[in-house]
Amino acid sequence: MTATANSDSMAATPPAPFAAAENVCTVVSNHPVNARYNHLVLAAPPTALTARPGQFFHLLCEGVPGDPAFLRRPMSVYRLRPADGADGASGIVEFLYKVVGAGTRAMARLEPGGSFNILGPLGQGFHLDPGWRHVVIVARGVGLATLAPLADMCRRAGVGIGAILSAQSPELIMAEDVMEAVGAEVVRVTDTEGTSTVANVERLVRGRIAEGRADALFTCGSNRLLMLLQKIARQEGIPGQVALEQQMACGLGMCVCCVRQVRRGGQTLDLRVCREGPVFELEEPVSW
Amino acid sequence: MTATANSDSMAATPPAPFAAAENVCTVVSNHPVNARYNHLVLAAPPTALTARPGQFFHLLCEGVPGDPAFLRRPMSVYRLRPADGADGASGIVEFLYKVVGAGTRAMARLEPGGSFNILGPLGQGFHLDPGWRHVVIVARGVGLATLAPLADMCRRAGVGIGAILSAQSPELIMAEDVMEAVGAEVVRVTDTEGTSTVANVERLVRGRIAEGRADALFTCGSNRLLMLLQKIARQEGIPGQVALEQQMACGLGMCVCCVRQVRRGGQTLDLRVCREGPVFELEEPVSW
Amino acid sequence: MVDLSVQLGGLTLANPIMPASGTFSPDIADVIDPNRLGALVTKSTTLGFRAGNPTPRVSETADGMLNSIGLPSQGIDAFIGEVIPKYRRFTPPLVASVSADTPDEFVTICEKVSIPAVDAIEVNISCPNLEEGGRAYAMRAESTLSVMRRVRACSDKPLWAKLTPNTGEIANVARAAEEGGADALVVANTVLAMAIDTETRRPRLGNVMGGLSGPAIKPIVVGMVYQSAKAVGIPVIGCGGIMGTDDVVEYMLAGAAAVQVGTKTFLNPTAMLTIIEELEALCAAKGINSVSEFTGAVVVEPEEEGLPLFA
Amino acid sequence: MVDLSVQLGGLTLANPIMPASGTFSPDIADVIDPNRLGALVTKSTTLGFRAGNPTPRVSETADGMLNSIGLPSQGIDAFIGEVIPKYRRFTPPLVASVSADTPDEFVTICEKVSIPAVDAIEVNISCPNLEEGGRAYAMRAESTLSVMRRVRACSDKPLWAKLTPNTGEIANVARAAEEGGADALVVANTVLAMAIDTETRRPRLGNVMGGLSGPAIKPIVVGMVYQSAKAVGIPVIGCGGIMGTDDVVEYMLAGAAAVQVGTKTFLNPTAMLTIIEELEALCAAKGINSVSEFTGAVVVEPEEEGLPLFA
Ligand SMILES: Cc1cc2nc3c(=O)[nH]c(=O)nc-3n(C[C@H](O)[C@H](O)[C@H](O)COP(=O)(O)OP(=O)(O)OC[C@H]3O[C@@H](n4cnc5c(N)ncnc54)[C@H](O)[C@@H]3O)c2cc1C
Ligand SMILES: Cc1cc2nc3c(=O)[nH]c(=O)nc-3n(C[C@H](O)[C@H](O)[C@H](O)COP(=O)(O)OP(=O)(O)OC[C@H]3O[C@@H](n4cnc5c(N)ncnc54)[C@H](O)[C@@H]3O)c2cc1C
Ligand SMILES: Cc1cc2nc3c(=O)[nH]c(=O)nc-3n(C[C@H](O)[C@H](O)[C@H](O)COP(=O)(O)O)c2cc1C
Ligand SMILES: Cc1cc2nc3c(=O)[nH]c(=O)nc-3n(C[C@H](O)[C@H](O)[C@H](O)COP(=O)(O)O)c2cc1C
Ligand code: FES
Ligand code: FES
Repeated sequence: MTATANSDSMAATPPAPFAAAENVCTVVSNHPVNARYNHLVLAAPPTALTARPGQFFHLLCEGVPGDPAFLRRPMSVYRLRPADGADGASGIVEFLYKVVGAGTRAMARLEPGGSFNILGPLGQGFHLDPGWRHVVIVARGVGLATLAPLADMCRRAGVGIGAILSAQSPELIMAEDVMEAVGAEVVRVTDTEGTSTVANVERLVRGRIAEGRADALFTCGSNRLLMLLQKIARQEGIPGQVALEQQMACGLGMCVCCVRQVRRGGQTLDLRVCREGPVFELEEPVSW
Repeated sequence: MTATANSDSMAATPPAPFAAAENVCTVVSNHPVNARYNHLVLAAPPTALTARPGQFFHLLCEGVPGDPAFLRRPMSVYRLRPADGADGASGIVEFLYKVVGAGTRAMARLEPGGSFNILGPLGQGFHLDPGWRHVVIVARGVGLATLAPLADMCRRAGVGIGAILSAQSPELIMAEDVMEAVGAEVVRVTDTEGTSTVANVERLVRGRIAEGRADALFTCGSNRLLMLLQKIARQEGIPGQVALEQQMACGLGMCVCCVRQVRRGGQTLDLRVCREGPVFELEEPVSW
Repeated sequence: MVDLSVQLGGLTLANPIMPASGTFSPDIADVIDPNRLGALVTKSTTLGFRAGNPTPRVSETADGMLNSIGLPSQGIDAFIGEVIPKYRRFTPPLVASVSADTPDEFVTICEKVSIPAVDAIEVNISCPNLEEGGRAYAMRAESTLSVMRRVRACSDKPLWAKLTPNTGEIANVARAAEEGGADALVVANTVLAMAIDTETRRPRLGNVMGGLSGPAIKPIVVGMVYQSAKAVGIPVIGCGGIMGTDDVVEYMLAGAAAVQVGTKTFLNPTAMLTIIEELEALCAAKGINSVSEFTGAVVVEPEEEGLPLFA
Repeated sequence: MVDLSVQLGGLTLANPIMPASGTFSPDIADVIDPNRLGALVTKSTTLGFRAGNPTPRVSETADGMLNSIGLPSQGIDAFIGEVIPKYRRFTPPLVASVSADTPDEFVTICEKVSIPAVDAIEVNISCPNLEEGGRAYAMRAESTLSVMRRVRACSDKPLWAKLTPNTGEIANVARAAEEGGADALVVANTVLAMAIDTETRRPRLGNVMGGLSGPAIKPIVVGMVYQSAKAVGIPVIGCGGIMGTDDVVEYMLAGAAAVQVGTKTFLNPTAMLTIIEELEALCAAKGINSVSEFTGAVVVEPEEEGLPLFA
């Protein structure tokens, strides 16, 4: 019998060869880091630990009656750590998130010991060219969460980092410790201090280029900064990558709802942020 | 302006003259009393305290994702107590309930300190004729919850009670203490002991009648027992009352979903269990 | 000072919030003061006595409920003699909802109900027309036009046509109702649906099929209000799945001049009053002088509107 | 030993669980083994290139979601050259879903897609027919009959007609599809709907209107499956709001021979496999030898079935 053979031979949870899984994690901690952002730490099974910087998970945020969340919510992996041997999980996956709506409100309600289903890892992560010695990271808002693991990746590859972290106000700058821990030179710019203008960021980036310490540019979290970096990269002939956002349903490439216009191979294509992205070459996205 | 006048002069929570209200109660305790029934104790605002035996509340059972309850659930008031002065509430309302589906599962999840919205009191309660000296109460299953406050009502009216409490097995007999506390003579009959047969209950009821201690018969919780008591009442010319159940939506008499066929004034009518009931004269319901 | 009043085909309502037919009765006065509502709408009455459907008459679904009450009714004479007086203890405009098996019956019942105590007639043309094999009048433009014309000819009361969502041509039906003489449209009644208990293998409703209401259907009906309001010049009253103030604003943006609240009243009989208060507070907070400013104010660039080619 | 296999208009499926068009692609092989599914169904393809609709293309609602993807497609040649081979890495029967703006286009695309790699064609007649002003073919019996006849004449593949729920006459449409030569019916596509963001006052979908799917619509579609299955002799495939095994049994009791799972896969890509396992366990526990025993086994006494006179 086909059917019997099926369920005898395989379990619903996919075995090792699957690239992604519905990882059922255990909440280790879930705290605010400042007035706007929370930090979620999960004990996760092995598949989740294979995530690379720039990849994301699709989170099953269960709302409550009166504040329901129906679809999953995409979230970049902020940090990954192998197990410290203390518990059964194979390691730790962390997210840094901003509470904006029903899904993130549901996340904010997660309590230690609770379980949380995170589908992934998904999408294309950042990649480093073996020739690069110094990169510049320009992050704003929640983009900091996405770019933090890239800093760690650079450190391990022996690549120097100049990080320009932009936020509305100084207390909203995050991941600075993560960046500095891996030896990044961090510059903070903020709206309240008047330092986060496009002009000032341009000055900072061009300064690194002038010093010969900008083999590649990375960005996430601001369309304004994306346009700036696209312009500089084009003028200076410097490569780079950007992590994009888009509303998602499936997160796996099936529903084609998450497209962004991208220039690739001389064409303008609608590519899926969840599958061909979220990381694209800096010059590719049609920004607006 | 009409509108402004409206909201200036009145609040959404109705003032005293309203017979029923969405009473927002605080959970005091919520425990199993045996393998099948739970006991919920609520600190309640004044309107709830006006409930009479046989009346019910319509409970806003908020499910959880994956186990939702959409409509309210009707539940007879099991006990009422005025405030002991310990907290701000005006008194205590109690329910005895069986966990059968999503709504009662949501009730079982209520934790002390949580809030619970109970609409009521609703419907017609039991009434005692001033001439009655002795009544017989025949209750089965959850019907025990509905008839328990009647026993207290009888005590205060100086009416003697013979209570026949029927259940599947001895450990599922409930409210026996409540009955005995008010001086009822309690007989327990159960399926496992073989004592709950219609024939045996008939023998017990007819015994009380022969002793002249059955001025009225009350029942709830079993259609089989309803038919038996209807037969005895008809044959012996004894009055009585029965509390009926029916699926409900509004609980207030608006949706006409909760009808049961009732003989009244020479006609067979569809009456609303929530409004004309849940308590009907014993001979009225068309039983089947 | 926010003006919550709305104009509805000849009637002025103190606010745009009223109950949906069949989900309201004077019994609610046990819990709230009905005088604060924009209007009162009766359960649909029929010409003669109707027993209604077998129980169970309701069942719950994902974010919604099914009902198959079956229009139980004591008939129009008892309605006028006993039911109307109970409603007339209250001050808001009274809307009498009527249903009928045939166009002839609709004429008779509308004539009978055109009494001074009634301020408007809601013609429930979502009910089955026995002359069309039980298909609801409002499923097609032709039958909508002909029944509304007949009713229009026999009554001077403001006529509200209550449409059904069980049609693929809501805009045509809406236009037909307007052409037939309706002063306003109520969009919409319940969505035909069914549920089966897999344990007993029996339908969850005694009548097998029933009508779906509640938040589950809101996006369907908001879409129909949008299409109807674009198609007609008369006011549209939105009805389907309203749970709170934000839903009211959504319906009004889509084109509704007022709304009816049904299922939510079963969950919270106080909800309509809460919504009226919140609506006023919301307008005040946003500097909106008149709630009517919401009506039809959805921002749609013409080029955005593609064919309904979803998927 | 439970027999989960089902017969579907010429095809035998190992089990009755398959994905719904547009909610599935070979990409799912990252998470589950597609070989365990009863069949594979492609996203609807069109004859030529289509860009699809502007974003946002999805939005969530009460127990459901709206989509207006807009059938983006590389066209039939890329579909055959590039998409089909990706599906053919897997063993279950392959169902190619096709959409077209006109009946002529439907004929061309069905001819082109009638290749050995394709085991059945799902004709998505829920999409707008430009020759009828954008009304979906399956909204009316006449247009359903004529387009299915034309397609039938040009292909020997098993043809599944995918019906729309946006009609008041599903039974007539179902009969027309059968008469036109369909080997099976898929009931149904998404329900036309809309949502507005009250803050921005803009529609939540770039295309303004979209299609509602998910548990919210299940009772609507279960009712349509019941009506369709009574109307036709060919198998009906139920599709709409299936979240778990109990929903599958409910659809089968209503008359479905098999089911398609859409939105749930977005929430849990493993769900279809879980359902297959649970369905087998359920049959075993109940002593049911063949899952097909569920099909049409709802218990309805003839006298219970009133008119759809709900309310
Ligand atoms: C690949 C990727 C990685 C992301 N990583 C992070 C991260 O590390 N930390 C973080 O805080 N956020 C991240 N986001 C954004 C995050 O997904 C959204 O903030 C979240 O889904 C909002 O859900 P909600 O239910 O709280 O808000 P909703 O109520 O759904 O929406 C609130 C507002 O946010 C907008 N929004 C909702 N979903 C998205 C989305 N997917 N993309 C853009 N805008 C959206 C809505 O249009 C609305 O205006 C990421 C998004 C993507 C696509
Ligand atoms: C006036 C009244 C007083 C009641 N008092 C009590 C009480 O004191 N204690 C108690 O435990 N129960 C009482 N009930 C029954 C109680 O309302 C139901 O058990 C409850 O609504 C079931 O909800 P659920 O979501 O747990 O189950 P569901 O999942 O809704 O249903 C489980 C099963 O119970 C049946 N059912 C559901 N609602 C009702 C109903 N209203 N009447 C009859 N059957 C129903 C369903 O058909 C189904 O078979 C009373 C009912 C009424 C009408
Ligand atoms: C129990 C019930 C009874 C109803 N009875 C009627 C009726 O008699 N006449 C009518 O036109 N609509 C009737 N309706 C439909 C409602 O008026 C309303 O159109 C529908 O419920 C959608 O609104 P909601 O989602 O807010 O409930 C009834 C609905 C319910 C739930
Ligand atoms: C994002 C999305 C895309 C869809 N694309 C198609 C499609 O291309 N062709 C089609 O026939 N149906 C399409 N559908 C409809 C589904 O196949 C299915 O009929 C509908 O979603 C109802 O099932 P569900 O409630 O299980 O999702 C799509 C649905 C969704 C949610
Ligand atoms: S979210 Fe479904 S394709 Fe990207
Ligand atoms: S429950 Fe609505 S009338 Fe009784």
